[in-house]
Amino acid sequence: MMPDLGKYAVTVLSAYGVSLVLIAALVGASLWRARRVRAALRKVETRRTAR
Amino acid sequence: MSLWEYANPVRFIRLTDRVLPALSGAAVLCLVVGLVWGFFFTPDDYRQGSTVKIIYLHVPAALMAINAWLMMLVASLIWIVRRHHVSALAARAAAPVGATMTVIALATGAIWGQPMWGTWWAWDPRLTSFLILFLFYLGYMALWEAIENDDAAADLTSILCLVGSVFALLSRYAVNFWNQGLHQGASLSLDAEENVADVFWLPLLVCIAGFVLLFVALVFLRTQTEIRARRMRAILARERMA
Amino acid sequence: MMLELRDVSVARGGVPVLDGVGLVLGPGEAMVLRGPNGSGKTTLLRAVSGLQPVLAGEVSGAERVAYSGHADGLKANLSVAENLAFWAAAFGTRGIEAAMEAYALAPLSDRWAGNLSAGQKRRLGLARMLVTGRPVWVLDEPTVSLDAASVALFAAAVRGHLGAGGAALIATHIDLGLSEARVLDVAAHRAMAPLPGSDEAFL
Amino acid sequence: MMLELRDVSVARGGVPVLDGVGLVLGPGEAMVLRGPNGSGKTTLLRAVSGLQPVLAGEVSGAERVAYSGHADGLKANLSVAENLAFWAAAFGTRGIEAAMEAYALAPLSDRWAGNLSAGQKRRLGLARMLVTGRPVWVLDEPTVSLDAASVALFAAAVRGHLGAGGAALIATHIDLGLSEARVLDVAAHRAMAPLPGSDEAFL
Amino acid sequence: MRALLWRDLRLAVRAGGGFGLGLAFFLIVTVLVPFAVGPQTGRLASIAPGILWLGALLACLLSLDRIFALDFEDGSLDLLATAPLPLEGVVAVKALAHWFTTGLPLVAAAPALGVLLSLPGPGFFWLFLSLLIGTPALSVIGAFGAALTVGLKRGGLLMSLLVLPLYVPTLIFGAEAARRGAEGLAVETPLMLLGGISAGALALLPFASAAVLRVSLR
Amino acid sequence: MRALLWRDLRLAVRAGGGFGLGLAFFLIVTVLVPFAVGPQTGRLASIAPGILWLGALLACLLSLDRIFALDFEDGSLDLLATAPLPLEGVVAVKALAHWFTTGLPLVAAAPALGVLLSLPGPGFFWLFLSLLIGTPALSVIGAFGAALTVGLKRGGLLMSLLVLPLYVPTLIFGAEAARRGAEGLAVETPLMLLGGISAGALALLPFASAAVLRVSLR
Ligand code: HEM
Ligand SMILES: Nc1ncnc2c1ncn2[C@@H]1O[C@H](COP(=O)(O)OP(=O)(O)OP(=O)(O)O)[C@@H](O)[C@H]1O
Ligand SMILES: Nc1ncnc2c1ncn2[C@@H]1O[C@H](COP(=O)(O)OP(=O)(O)OP(=O)(O)O)[C@@H](O)[C@H]1O
Ligand SMILES: [Mg+2]
Ligand SMILES: [Mg+2]
Repeated sequence: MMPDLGKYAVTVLSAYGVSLVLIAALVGASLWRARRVRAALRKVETRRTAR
Repeated sequence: MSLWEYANPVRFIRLTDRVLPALSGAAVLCLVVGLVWGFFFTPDDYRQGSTVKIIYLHVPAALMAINAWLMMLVASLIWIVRRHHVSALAARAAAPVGATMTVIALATGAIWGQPMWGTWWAWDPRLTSFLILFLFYLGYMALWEAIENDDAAADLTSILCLVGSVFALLSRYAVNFWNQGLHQGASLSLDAEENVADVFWLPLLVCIAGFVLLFVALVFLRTQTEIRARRMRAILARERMA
Repeated sequence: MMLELRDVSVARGGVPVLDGVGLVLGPGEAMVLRGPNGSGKTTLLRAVSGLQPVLAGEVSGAERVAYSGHADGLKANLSVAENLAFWAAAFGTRGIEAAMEAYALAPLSDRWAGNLSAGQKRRLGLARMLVTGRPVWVLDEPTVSLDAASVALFAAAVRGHLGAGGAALIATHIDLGLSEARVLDVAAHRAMAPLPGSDEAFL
Repeated sequence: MMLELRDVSVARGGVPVLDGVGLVLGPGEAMVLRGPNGSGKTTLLRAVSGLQPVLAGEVSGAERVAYSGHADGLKANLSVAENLAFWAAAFGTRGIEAAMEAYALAPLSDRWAGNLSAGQKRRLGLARMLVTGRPVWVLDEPTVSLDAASVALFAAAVRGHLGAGGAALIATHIDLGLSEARVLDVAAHRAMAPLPGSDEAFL
Repeated sequence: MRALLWRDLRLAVRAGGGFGLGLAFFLIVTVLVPFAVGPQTGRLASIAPGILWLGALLACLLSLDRIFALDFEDGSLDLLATAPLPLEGVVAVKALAHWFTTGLPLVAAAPALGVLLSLPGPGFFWLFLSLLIGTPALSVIGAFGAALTVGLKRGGLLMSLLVLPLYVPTLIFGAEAARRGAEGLAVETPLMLLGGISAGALALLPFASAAVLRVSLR
Repeated sequence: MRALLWRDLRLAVRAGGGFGLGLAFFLIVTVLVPFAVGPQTGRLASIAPGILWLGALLACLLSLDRIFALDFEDGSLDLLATAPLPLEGVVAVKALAHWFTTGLPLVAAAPALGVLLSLPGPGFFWLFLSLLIGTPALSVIGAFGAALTVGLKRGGLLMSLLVLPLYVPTLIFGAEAARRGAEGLAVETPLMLLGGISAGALALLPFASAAVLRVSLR
């Protein structure tokens, strides 16, 4: 299955690894903050309408 | 309905909520297809060996790094001229995405440079101007963080974005003047003789599409978050007042 | 009419603090702003001076205003006379003697402003108003740190200014000895409803 | 006896300003310092707190003093509660609720200190005295920028402190509503003759 | 306007000798370089023009730090903004005062410091000229950065972060001109480009800075 | 004491991200060096350890600027001096907080920046180690300089002037160790001397700084 990367295996894999980790981190951080802010806003809004 | 209508925060959230699932689905699909295609099903280059596979990350990331800045520039202009809050927040939301793309381009380039040029880093104009672009991203984000008042922050950062764009362009020419490069020329142009062969070209296109979609989806999501955060601050401020 | 506010609303830090403030100051008139701490006096005065935009309403006469805030704008490394002379030049007037006289600053004239006591600094800050040549004085708690004699000097200076056809808008918590001044309590204008603020779009 | 000054002389910027000041504060006693601007009140209070040396005479009890000057020592980037908690920790006491209560700061507790109005900042600065746990309060113009309600809070806080056996030495130009306090006019102690100061050797 | 220039110059000269401090910083950095990179003459000579330009740039940057901040803190900036002076003029005058007190001394001192780093003979004149043309741009760009960060606590370092990337083109052309001069190559192109940057920055940036200041004062 | 450390760290992190700014300054100075001296790899490699040390030193210096000044301006220093904390401890804690927020990040980032300047392979470890040993000395020496200039307007630049000469021995031994390491020579002697300087500075300077502070507050 794995293609033969030859002598550059480490190079190619580390490039893919670094990039995918960075993208995952960016997406993860965005989603995490989105969820947190959404929840916080909901709390504030329910408190406001409750009054 | 003119385009400006979408600049209303509520309408923006409603609209993007509707398109976000499809958008992120398409982004993931393109990325997976493009990267899998590129990684598993393309041949090695006769000179660069398997390292060509890095191109599927490197080039789209590099393109998006520049395009993100352009998008921020446009959004800043819209804020300055029309004062649509959403565009200011969209610029803010795009900056970390652009910065990450710059880092990816730099990192994959550096990793690629090690076998190809025998060095991690060379002061090639293209590479150098990317580093400068990264510094601009850093400064822009730091300024947003440093100012409390949202409108003042939007004003100041958009002026910084304008001035910074001019200087980034100047730097690009200055760097070109300063050092001749090692880096590949633009081979995406359609007419050139030494165009990348079709086997590399098609998956690369898919990857670029994936990165563009990912960028748009992330900017939508992050802009929504910024809007919500801003709304929360506004409500809390009112409560404090009462 | 030297200064007029029509239905002015102002915000600080994105929060509306005052709403529907209206006032008219003619030549020779003084008005005292009162209101508890944090009610928005400073904010209103900054808006009147054109330092910050108003949320709603209109201010006419902002270009006639000389503003003096909580900070005195003194340079610690310039002498008292130099500080005053600079502001005279910046406002395109000349002659600082009258101002030095009015606040009994002559004996301090060669001292560096940084080496004055709190009340002396304040007196220098107030003397600045006299060299601006502007007809409307906007003063934010002018008598902070002043002793009784200096408060009297201040009251005399304001009276002189009013007598010469000027106007004054003064925020304060204590009695200035200006019995002729009208009083506006900003607490009555506290902003309650959400206003068309800068974050209106988000509410 | 909580604080005693015997024949104290103080200088500012190398110039002697006060001479032969003596006072004794016992538990539950308050004293108000009066005197025109530049007469040396701030200088005396700094000497009493041990921030600057006296030229002559003796101060006993400086280690019991909590000092509050013209500046409030607030960090703009810390919240009101954080500012207060820091000072409580620095002075080794705990619990800031009572202090917040006493100056009606509870509603502001999460605000950054930099975003308060002048009077609110001052209230926070005064609340700091309550968390020091020190028996002698030395206050330099504490009521600057305070509205009437806040001045009353301050007077109540001082009374409470005195009632608990503390003492207070307060420089002010305005009336604090502390009728029980003795008054010392520093103008009477103005330094006239050249004193044995640090530049004595050159005279 | 003239009064403002005078005041700023006077303050710079008085404030604990703010006048000479940029210069002294420049001197010290230049002196530290041989300690850091080692004393070999050839190596030093080859990096001398660049290091001198970099040193001048950093000295400029540091002294710029508080160009508006001090005025903001003591309330003068509020008062200046309500005075009948156009804010663009205020910014330009302040940048000019900064150049007089920092840029000009640096320009004058650079050749002397060149000796310490064994700058080759022909390099002296071109170093001097490129600094003379380039430092005004450093001052106005710096004033823009200072205006952006006025009123922020710890603005100093943030300002460096914002300003340094903006300095890149000036530095490249300036150092390139000095280096080429030292090596006896043609210097016209970089000098002309440097002049272009200076002229452009002088003409346009005060407007951006004034706009930024207005926002910061709100 | 612990509260003070926490407060200073919190302020550094909050105040517009003061935390990362020293780092950013370091990054930018490193990036500017090639623009100034030219892009030739060999030349850059030969000056890399020295320039990185110099850059770290400057970043440290600049961020140190307001270690006491901010506290002085808002009156906190007066209050701290009357609090039941020994002033020596206050100084030491403030220097420590400065090292945590500036020195440590610089140490961590230096190897990454070494790549940009083509630092030779073996140099990375020694650069890291010499910075790790040397930066604490930079923080305490800097705190001494900051104490000397507290209360002076425009003290920032004057402080640089006072502190830079004091930094010379640290810089010499630190850069020497990094340079020798990069060239594959023996590094023990300079490293030990560097360690000696750090230890001595840490042990003695807080007392001097506290004495100086007491005088400045008068
Ligand atoms: C670290 C640094 C690097 C950066 C910042 C960088 C930047 C860029 C950018 C901006 C592009 C897009 C340009 C365009 O399409 O016009 C690009 C494309 C490319 N880069 Fe790099 N690069 C780096 C290192 C490398 C290395 C080491 C190699 C390989 C030896 C490489 C090979 C390529 C190739 C083959 C392309 C595609 C060319 C094309 O689009 O026509 N890059 N790079
Ligand atoms: N920089 C700021 N950012 C955000 N909010 C602020 C800022 N400064 C003041 N505020 C808030 O705005 C409101 C109005 O403040 P303002 O300074 O106008 O009050 P003031 O009437 O002048 O009070 P004082 O008598 O205490 O001076 C207050 O609630 C205050 O907490
Ligand atoms: N930093 C300084 N250097 C030199 N002289 C000073 C300094 N600060 C104050 N002075 C002078 O010392 C004298 C006493 O000042 P001090 O501040 O003690 O007066 P004060 O009684 O507190 O006045 P105020 O009521 O105005 O606060 C004054 O004449 C003043 O001008
Ligand atoms: Mg006020
Ligand atoms: Mg006083």
